[in-house]
Amino acid sequence: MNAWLPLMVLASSLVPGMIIFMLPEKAVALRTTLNLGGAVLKIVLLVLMMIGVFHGVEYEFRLPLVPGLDFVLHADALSLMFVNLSAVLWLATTVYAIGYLEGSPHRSRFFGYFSLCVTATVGLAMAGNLLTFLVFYEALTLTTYPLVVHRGTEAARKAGRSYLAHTLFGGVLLLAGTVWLYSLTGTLEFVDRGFIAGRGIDPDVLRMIFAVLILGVGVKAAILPLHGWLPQAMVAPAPVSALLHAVAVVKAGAFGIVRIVFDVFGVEFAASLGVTLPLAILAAVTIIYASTRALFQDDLKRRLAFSTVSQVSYITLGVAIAGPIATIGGLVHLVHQGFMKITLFFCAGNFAETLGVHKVSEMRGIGRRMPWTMGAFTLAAFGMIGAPPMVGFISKWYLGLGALEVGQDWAVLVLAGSSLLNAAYFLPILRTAWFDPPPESWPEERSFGRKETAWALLIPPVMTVAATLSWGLFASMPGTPLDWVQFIAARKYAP
Amino acid sequence: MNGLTVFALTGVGLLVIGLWALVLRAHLIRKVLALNVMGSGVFLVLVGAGAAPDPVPQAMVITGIVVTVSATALALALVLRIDTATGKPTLPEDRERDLMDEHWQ
Amino acid sequence: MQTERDPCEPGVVLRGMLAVLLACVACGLCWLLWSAPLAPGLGDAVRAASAQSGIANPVTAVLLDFRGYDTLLEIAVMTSTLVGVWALGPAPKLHERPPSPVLLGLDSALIPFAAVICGYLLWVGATRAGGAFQAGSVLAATGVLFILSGRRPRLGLPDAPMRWGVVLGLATFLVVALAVMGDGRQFLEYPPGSTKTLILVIEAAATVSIAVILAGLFIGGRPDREP
Amino acid sequence: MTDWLAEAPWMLLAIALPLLGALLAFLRPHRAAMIGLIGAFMSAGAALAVLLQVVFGGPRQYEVGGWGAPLGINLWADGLSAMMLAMTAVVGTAVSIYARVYLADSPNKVRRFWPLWLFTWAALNALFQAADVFNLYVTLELLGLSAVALVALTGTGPALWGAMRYLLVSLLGSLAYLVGVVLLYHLHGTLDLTLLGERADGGLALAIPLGAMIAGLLLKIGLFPFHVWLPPAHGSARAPVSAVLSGLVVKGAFYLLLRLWFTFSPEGEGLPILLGSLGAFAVFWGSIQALRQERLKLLVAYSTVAQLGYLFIAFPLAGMDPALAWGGSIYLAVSHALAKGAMFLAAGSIMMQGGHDEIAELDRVVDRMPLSLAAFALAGISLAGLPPSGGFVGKWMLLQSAMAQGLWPWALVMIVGGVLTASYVFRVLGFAFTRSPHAHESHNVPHTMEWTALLLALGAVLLGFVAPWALPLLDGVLP
Repeated sequence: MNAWLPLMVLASSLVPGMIIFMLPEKAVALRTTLNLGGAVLKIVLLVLMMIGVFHGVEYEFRLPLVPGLDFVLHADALSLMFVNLSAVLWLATTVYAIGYLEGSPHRSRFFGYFSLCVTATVGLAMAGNLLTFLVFYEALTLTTYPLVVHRGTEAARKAGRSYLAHTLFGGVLLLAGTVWLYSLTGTLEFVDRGFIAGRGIDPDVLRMIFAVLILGVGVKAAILPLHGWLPQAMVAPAPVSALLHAVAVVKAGAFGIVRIVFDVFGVEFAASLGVTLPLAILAAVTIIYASTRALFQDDLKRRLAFSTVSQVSYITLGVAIAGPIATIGGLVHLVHQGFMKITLFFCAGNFAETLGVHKVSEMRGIGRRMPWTMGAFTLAAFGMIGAPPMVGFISKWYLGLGALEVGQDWAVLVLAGSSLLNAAYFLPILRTAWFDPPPESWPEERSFGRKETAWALLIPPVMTVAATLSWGLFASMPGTPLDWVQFIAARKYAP
Repeated sequence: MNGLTVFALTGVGLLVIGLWALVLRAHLIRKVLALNVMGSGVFLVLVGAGAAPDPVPQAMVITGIVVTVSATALALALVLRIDTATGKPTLPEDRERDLMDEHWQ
Repeated sequence: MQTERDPCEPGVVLRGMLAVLLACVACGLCWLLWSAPLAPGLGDAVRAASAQSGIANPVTAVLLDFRGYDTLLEIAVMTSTLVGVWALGPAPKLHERPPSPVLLGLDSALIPFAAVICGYLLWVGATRAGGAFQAGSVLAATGVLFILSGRRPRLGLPDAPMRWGVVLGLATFLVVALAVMGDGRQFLEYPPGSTKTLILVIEAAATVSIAVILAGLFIGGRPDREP
Repeated sequence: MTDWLAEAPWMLLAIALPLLGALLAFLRPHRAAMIGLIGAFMSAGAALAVLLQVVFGGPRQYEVGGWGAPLGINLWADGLSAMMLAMTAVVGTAVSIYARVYLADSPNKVRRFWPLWLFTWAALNALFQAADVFNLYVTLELLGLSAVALVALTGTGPALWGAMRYLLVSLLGSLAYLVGVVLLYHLHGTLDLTLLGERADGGLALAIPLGAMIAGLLLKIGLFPFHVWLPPAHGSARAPVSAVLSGLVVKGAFYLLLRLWFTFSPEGEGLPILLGSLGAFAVFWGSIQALRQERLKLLVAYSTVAQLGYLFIAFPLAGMDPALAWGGSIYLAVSHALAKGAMFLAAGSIMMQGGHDEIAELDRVVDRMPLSLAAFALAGISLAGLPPSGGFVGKWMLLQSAMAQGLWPWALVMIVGGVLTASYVFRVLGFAFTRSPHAHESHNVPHTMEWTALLLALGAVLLGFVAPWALPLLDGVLP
């Protein structure tokens, strides 16, 4: 059972995905049942697993893969955090996608790949060594590609090409770094505080390996200058954008950075190699640059995409500052940013789907037409800016405190600057949406009777934003992401 | 024992001549002939290099000849088809082939 | 066949390189044959073993007994080549020209004679130079003469016999080789005492097949009424 | 009963059964497809039985005619042979099932295809078990001539040229190999591979014959720069034939090369580096050509040129941990057979559906034939060495070997090659999602064809999970 539970967590999305591929387009009820059933089952399994981990049970599945190396699925506190994030947001996105794609073609294909994509993310979260991580990292690339090109237009094909060019490049770097590391250490198992220190390997070689590995995962985390695929991938349908940006792809990259810094190198050893500071600077540059770019995007999804590039680097920054408190800030932002950004994308999808609004300049008075959606959007945007009591504030608070703790005062300036920029690109949207008069007609309006939009489109953003709101208000309660992250961070630093 | 008998020397000579023609001649029948000449050269080295008569190489040569005859027949049949299809008993250059490819599409 | 050089033939540089390469090949081979000590070969072992089995001609013994497996595969090569040639399409038409009277005369003299030669070569193979290939080739040559003499339309045998002729050699070889297994004997391990008979059976069948196949290859395609 | 099954001469039956099948299919042309399919299943069964025998009983020897080497001919099946036989059985079965449906509408081709294909299969099985250098020559010729005839089966201009070029190269390669055989016999008085390995002792007396044999085999494998014949031949043949040629036939020559290398273990640094460099050039050249192709089948054919190059990178890497480098190369060869077979079969289905194979004109193939496209994609994943797949395991082992020795150039070749492979695979996949600018008539493709390709591709992916059980087969075979 202890070996099978991680495997069943994988299977709860893999098997429905496989079945969905075979379903005819018309089997809507069965497909929906499979989708939701899988998503709920996954959460149930995860709850079981969390209870187990809480009682000190080890969940591990092992299978020899190549000579000397195993395929390992392992549930520890860090992986559970990411798995839970993926599972919950998968459920939300599935509900949303069912509403969003109603009546559009190729839904079996869409949901099939969607499930595979989540499987890859979950596997990546539970990977117990770098090889398994690599396997799922590549699998994630391959399963998201069909979602990016889903619409089958020329623009989609080009975006898919750009996406692949970036991510495959990253995958290759990750592969090279992994093999290189393995040829030096003979092991790739993730261990708290890393497995490299004390092996007497040339520090210069280690620095190079670090750079190669971080660049490899940095592509998905959209670190400058490897972020180019993300704004382009916006041609995909809204649920895909939400999934790509909030959960699967960018978070996989950020999670990879966390794993490499903490469980491969060990954060203190990495700091002693002097590789964390350059990483922190790179993250800071990305934060400022992408926020600035976001200012000038009129397309709402593109603006959100640049915002993502910026926000994901908070996680990297928190990790690279290399102090316990900053680590808490970075890791908790992994969860917080996921919920906030997925809300924003859901809302953007609602505007496009209900009113045909794609651009910021078209959003005049939209708050009166769709108050619930715009309300969720507003709360999430305030979270992104970092206004208390939203969760974004908690992330930034810990990041700032952590930076001061280890004497990296400059990072506080970066945080402040980026908050200003965030405000500069979100507040005008809010102002125009709430206070400008609505136009006489919307670009492509669909009527949903007395509701502002379909239930399936409205409930997910409201739920996700409610979650962030509650975590912000009750930050110090047990069971919040912050609580869990503090538990993780304590294990990553030598006592 | 010295293996370089007059037979073996002739065999080596034939091999070289055949290879020369195989590479340089474009006409397919010449190429097929060249391969046959090369084959004869190899067989001569096979039976002619040893001093004492040895039945094993002789049997090998018989087998080899049969195989060569079969291959030659297949090659000639192919040459005939190519000649009928294109009017030229040669292999096309690359550029020419591309054009032809379109034609055959 | 034109004698002038084709314009697309390679230039001087390539010729030079090829010449150097070929010189190296020739020198290497000659040097090796000249300098290296040659091993005695398997002649004595063959003669010793073939004396027991009753096949006086050592070449035949090697071909059909010691290395019979090679020969089996080699007949498979011939058969597959014929199938391959048939796959190319129907046989091309020969130029319709009346055969010369000399050829016709030669034919009528040679064809019966060839049959006798063929039988002789087959029989003598056990003791002296000769055997299935020689016999088959003679028979095939007769067939070729027959075709050239313009009597080809009448060669259009019905489907099945032609196919059986092609297959007979390899099939007999395979069946005999498989049939002798048992009593712990291996594939192609003739039971003691019956070596000569079995080899003769195989050779006779192979002769027919070789003749049919070679003649078929000469036609260069599948005969008229073949599906 | 079970004892009898376990001890039956499966090695020999794996050769005799396809031969008998070929004869019967030729004799009864109207039932060729049925006879051929039964023959194919029996051949596959016999080959898998050999695999089981080797797995449970270790390497086996069979003395044909009961004479034994040096007078007679031996068959020899060890882990490497068994692996190759199994590979042939799997790809062969898939190709047979596919071909039965694919060729159904051209009865003329059905009749020719089956005997030739079974002859090819028999030749492969014979080649993988032969332990006698001259016998190997005969099997090489049987293989080469049947394969050429299979190419010519298409019957149009490009296929005829492809077949002709292939035939010339194949014959030249066989002759070069034969020169080596002749010299080895004169020098050592035997043709048995094991005895030759014991008697040969290096120096020029080994280098010249071995050089001739290797040169001949390189021609047959189509290693850069001897690859010129390969794309036209593999690209112009019918889909099942292409799958056999790219997946299996070139592997026959590669297997023989490895066998010779392991037997004689030539000394010196120069040759391995030369072979590795040619392999590296093949990787680059083949991949770049594949990227430039406008036709799907030629793309797949050039991909073969590139992928064959990978196999040779093991030669310069085998110095430190031979088992790792050779194991990787062999595993890559097996994975390539399955993946490339699946890719050609999928390409055949796609071609049948649209009536053309212009890459830019692929018209929403993803909707029309999702199974075939999935097969193509899965096969591409294995070719590109993306995990989890057999190709990944092979490339991982080679990469590990290169990096452990600090041989960076080879590692770089493999990494860049992987990116190039992914590029050309996804170029096709990208166009499969879009509409084509021109309308094409759409034809129905039987499900059997699509499923066969998909299952074969899944096999290539599945190989990524069985390496720890498959690789121990090679213990004792590798130097």
